[in-house]
Amino acid sequence: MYSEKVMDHFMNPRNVGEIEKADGVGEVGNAKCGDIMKIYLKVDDGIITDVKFKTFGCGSAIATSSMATELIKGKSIEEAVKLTNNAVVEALDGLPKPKVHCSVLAEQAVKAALYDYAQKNNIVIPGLEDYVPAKDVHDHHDGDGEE
Amino acid sequence: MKKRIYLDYSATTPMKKEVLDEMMPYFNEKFGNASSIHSFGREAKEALDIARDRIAKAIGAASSEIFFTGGGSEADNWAIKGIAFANKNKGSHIITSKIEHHAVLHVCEYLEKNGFEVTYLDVDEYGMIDLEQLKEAITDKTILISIMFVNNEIGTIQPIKEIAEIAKEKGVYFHTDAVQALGNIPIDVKELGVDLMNFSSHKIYGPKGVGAIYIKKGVKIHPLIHGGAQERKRRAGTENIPGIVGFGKAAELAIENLDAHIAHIQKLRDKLIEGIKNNIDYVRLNGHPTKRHPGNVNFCFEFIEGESLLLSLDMVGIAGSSGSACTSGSLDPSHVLMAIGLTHEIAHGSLRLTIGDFTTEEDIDYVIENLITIVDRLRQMSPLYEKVK
Amino acid sequence: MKKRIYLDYSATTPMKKEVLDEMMPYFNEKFGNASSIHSFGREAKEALDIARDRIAKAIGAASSEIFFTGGGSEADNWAIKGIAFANKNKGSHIITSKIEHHAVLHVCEYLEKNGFEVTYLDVDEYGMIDLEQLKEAITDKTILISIMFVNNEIGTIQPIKEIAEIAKEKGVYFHTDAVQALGNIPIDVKELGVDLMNFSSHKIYGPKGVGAIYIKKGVKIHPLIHGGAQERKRRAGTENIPGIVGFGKAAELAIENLDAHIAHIQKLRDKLIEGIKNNIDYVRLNGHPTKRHPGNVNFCFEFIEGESLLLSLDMVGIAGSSGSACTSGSLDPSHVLMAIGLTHEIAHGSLRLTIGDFTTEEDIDYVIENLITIVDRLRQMSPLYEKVK
Ligand SMILES: Cc1ncc(COP(=O)(O)O)c(C=O)c1O
Ligand SMILES: Cc1ncc(COP(=O)(O)O)c(C=O)c1O
Ligand code: FES
Ligand code: FES
Repeated sequence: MYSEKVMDHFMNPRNVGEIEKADGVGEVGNAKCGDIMKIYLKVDDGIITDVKFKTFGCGSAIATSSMATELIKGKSIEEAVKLTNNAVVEALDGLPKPKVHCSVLAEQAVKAALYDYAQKNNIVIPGLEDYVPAKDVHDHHDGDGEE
Repeated sequence: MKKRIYLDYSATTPMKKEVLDEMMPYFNEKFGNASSIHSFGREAKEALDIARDRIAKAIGAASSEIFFTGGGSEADNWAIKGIAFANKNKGSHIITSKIEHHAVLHVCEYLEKNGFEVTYLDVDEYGMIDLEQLKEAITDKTILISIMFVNNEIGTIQPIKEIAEIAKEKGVYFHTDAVQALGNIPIDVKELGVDLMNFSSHKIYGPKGVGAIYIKKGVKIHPLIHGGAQERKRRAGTENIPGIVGFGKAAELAIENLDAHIAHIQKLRDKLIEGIKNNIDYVRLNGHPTKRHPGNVNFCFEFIEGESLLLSLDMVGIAGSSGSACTSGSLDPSHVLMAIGLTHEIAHGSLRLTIGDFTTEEDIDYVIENLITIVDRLRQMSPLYEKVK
Repeated sequence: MKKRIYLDYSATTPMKKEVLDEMMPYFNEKFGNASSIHSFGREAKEALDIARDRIAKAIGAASSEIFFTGGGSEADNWAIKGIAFANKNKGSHIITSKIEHHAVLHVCEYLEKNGFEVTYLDVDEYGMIDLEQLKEAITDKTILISIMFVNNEIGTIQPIKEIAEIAKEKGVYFHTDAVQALGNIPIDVKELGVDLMNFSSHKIYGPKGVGAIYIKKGVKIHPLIHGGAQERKRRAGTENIPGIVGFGKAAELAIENLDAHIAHIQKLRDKLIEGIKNNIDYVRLNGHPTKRHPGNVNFCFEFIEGESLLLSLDMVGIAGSSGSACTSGSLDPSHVLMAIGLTHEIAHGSLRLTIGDFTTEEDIDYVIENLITIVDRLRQMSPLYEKVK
């Protein structure tokens, strides 16, 4: 069902935890329909020097959180904001179709954390000008059924 | 080889050796079509008759009241559509419950789109229907009540005899899906007084793709599968003789071993329930504490999600199932967990472990040990757990 | 041991050893439910995918267009009811032929009682439908044409491609029952242009109780068996993995060996036909002389009755079948023999012998030899024969 990479990131997730006094925190999702993802950022000089996550969700949700944090760690905030769910899926060697939405959540969690950082520091990050923090971004489980 | 512990006996069971042995000659020696009048056909027909007798005996029915199908779902569809279409001149109202198997619920929904009206009874926090609500739901137009015997997710056992009495009093047909009941609790259709009852072979250590339905003599029902004259013209299709032979043997074994089987799985079930309750906090046992399938364990583990739990268990060789939305392939968590009043969050963390004849004490120890670690690891990752700590 | 010669391959076939070998691990080792996400479930799912690919490859379909069922009859019922109910807003007229299998005819009759109109096309003396009559029968209300590929009694092969072209031109769905065609003539659904085509495993040396249907992408159809999300939500029920695996293997073998298989049975068929024609008088070959199932022999022997013939053959170890009223369990002889214009008397003396991979030249010699004696013996007893002598 899942690729080896997904299982690796699920069983040995990178960057699990919290950052005390984080520079940016983003929480997305809705326990009502699925998962909750929370991302903590430490930013120095516009560079993400540390990132942690906590996730309540399925294997795919945990693996995409882990991969997303890996992909933005050490990057500038401008680069991090460009992270797409497709990039996360690709880095994980793919996800089953009904699980792709979990990766959208990962992208949204990163954006939410960056937005929080921008708010706290009174800056505008290119690409986030029109960002509206939405908690319920979880268009859940449109499986491949036909009926 | 890696340790592999199967705790998903309510999903399906391995076939017993005696069952396979019994089936073997029918694949390419006694392979005839039971409708043929030559010797190959007669061999097949004899085997068919014996299997039918065995199923009949297992539930206290007459052999002529047993019809073989291609599985439990086909039998559910047949019972409900067959009664609905054959009796629509009498009425168009059906009563069922919110916790039925999808093979009942989705048929009812289909009938709703085709001129029938369906009442879905509530259940209480333990998954029990309310007999008073049932009585009130019955109208002049009611033609069928369909309430399952034993729930496949939470294991709750319904008061079938009482329901049958109410149905009889009101002159309404009563069907019960006994797929999870056969081989796990004693069944006597005459004593229970039901009109239709269906079974599935692969849940009782028999082959997959075979089921049966008890249709009480005199019940007015249409076929679901029209065609040849098999099954007394009620269910067409060349009979799956090896499958039917295996099912018959499995039913015979199930009845012979019923007491020992129940004692064995119940002991392990209770050990697993206690092990979880005593070692992990924020858990909730789903289903009825006593009126319960002897091998069913169903817990919610707060703050974590079922699929993650299943995958983690699978990594240490333990096979279970979950009613979490993430494993359901649909928007919502299990309709059964919703019906007993769980919130989406809580339902998300559900785990069903179902015990069978091949489960051992050591298996249970191994499961408890691993479950403790896994639940803890997943909770450490959970933003929800953080808050309660 | 007594000699036993099986010449009823169109009724059912013995399973091939390779098929059974392929199935064996799935009974009690890899026994998981294909819907489960743990390792037991994944093993089952993989086997299911491979089997589906094999069936798809055997008929030139995409794997996503193949759905497994509990047999050929279920698939016929599904095709016809499924199309009828899903498209009744477009029309309520169905066209079929008088020589279809009962799994098609009885469904059509059932639909007639439920608001549909059905045209039953005639066939000529060889069992062929008339394409002009078909064209004329199509109206604005026609939603489905269902014409079988190869007739199970007399072996006649219909012009499927031509029918498909007519159906396409008129925008009507076309279903063909290919239960007797698979493994006996080459099939390519895309080249033929059909919308639905169904199969049965036990007719091609696979296990009983398994079938499949090809549903072209985009075809609007309702499920027959509602419930779980199996088969892409179109056919509920725990998948019969061993059965499906066996069917997949049987289809693979059938395609690999197709030419050799056809050559083998056709040679024996022609030998048997000649042997009967040259040695017994007052006989009539039923079905088409050339557009014919390569293993089908169907004769009427005047002045005698089919059941007596079958019983006598059975006594010398030969297994065949008959369309005689006396074997049909109903008042009338086979509807197929009636449709090709036989009188009741003639139809009474019908014998179908169907040849398969395990049939030998010696078997055929033995059959001819015995048939001569048996027919003669029965005719000596017949008051009808007396008159012509
Ligand atoms: C042409 C035809 N259609 C349908 C069927 C039914 O298939 P099954 O016996 O698998 O239900 C048969 C055989 O019985 C057949 O010969
Ligand atoms: C209660 C219940 N009913 C019906 C079914 C369907 O049976 P089958 O899988 O044989 O179609 C199942 C199992 O899947 C079940 O647990
Ligand atoms: S969190 Fe529900 S599917 Fe991923
Ligand atoms: S003569 Fe006896 S059944 Fe036809």
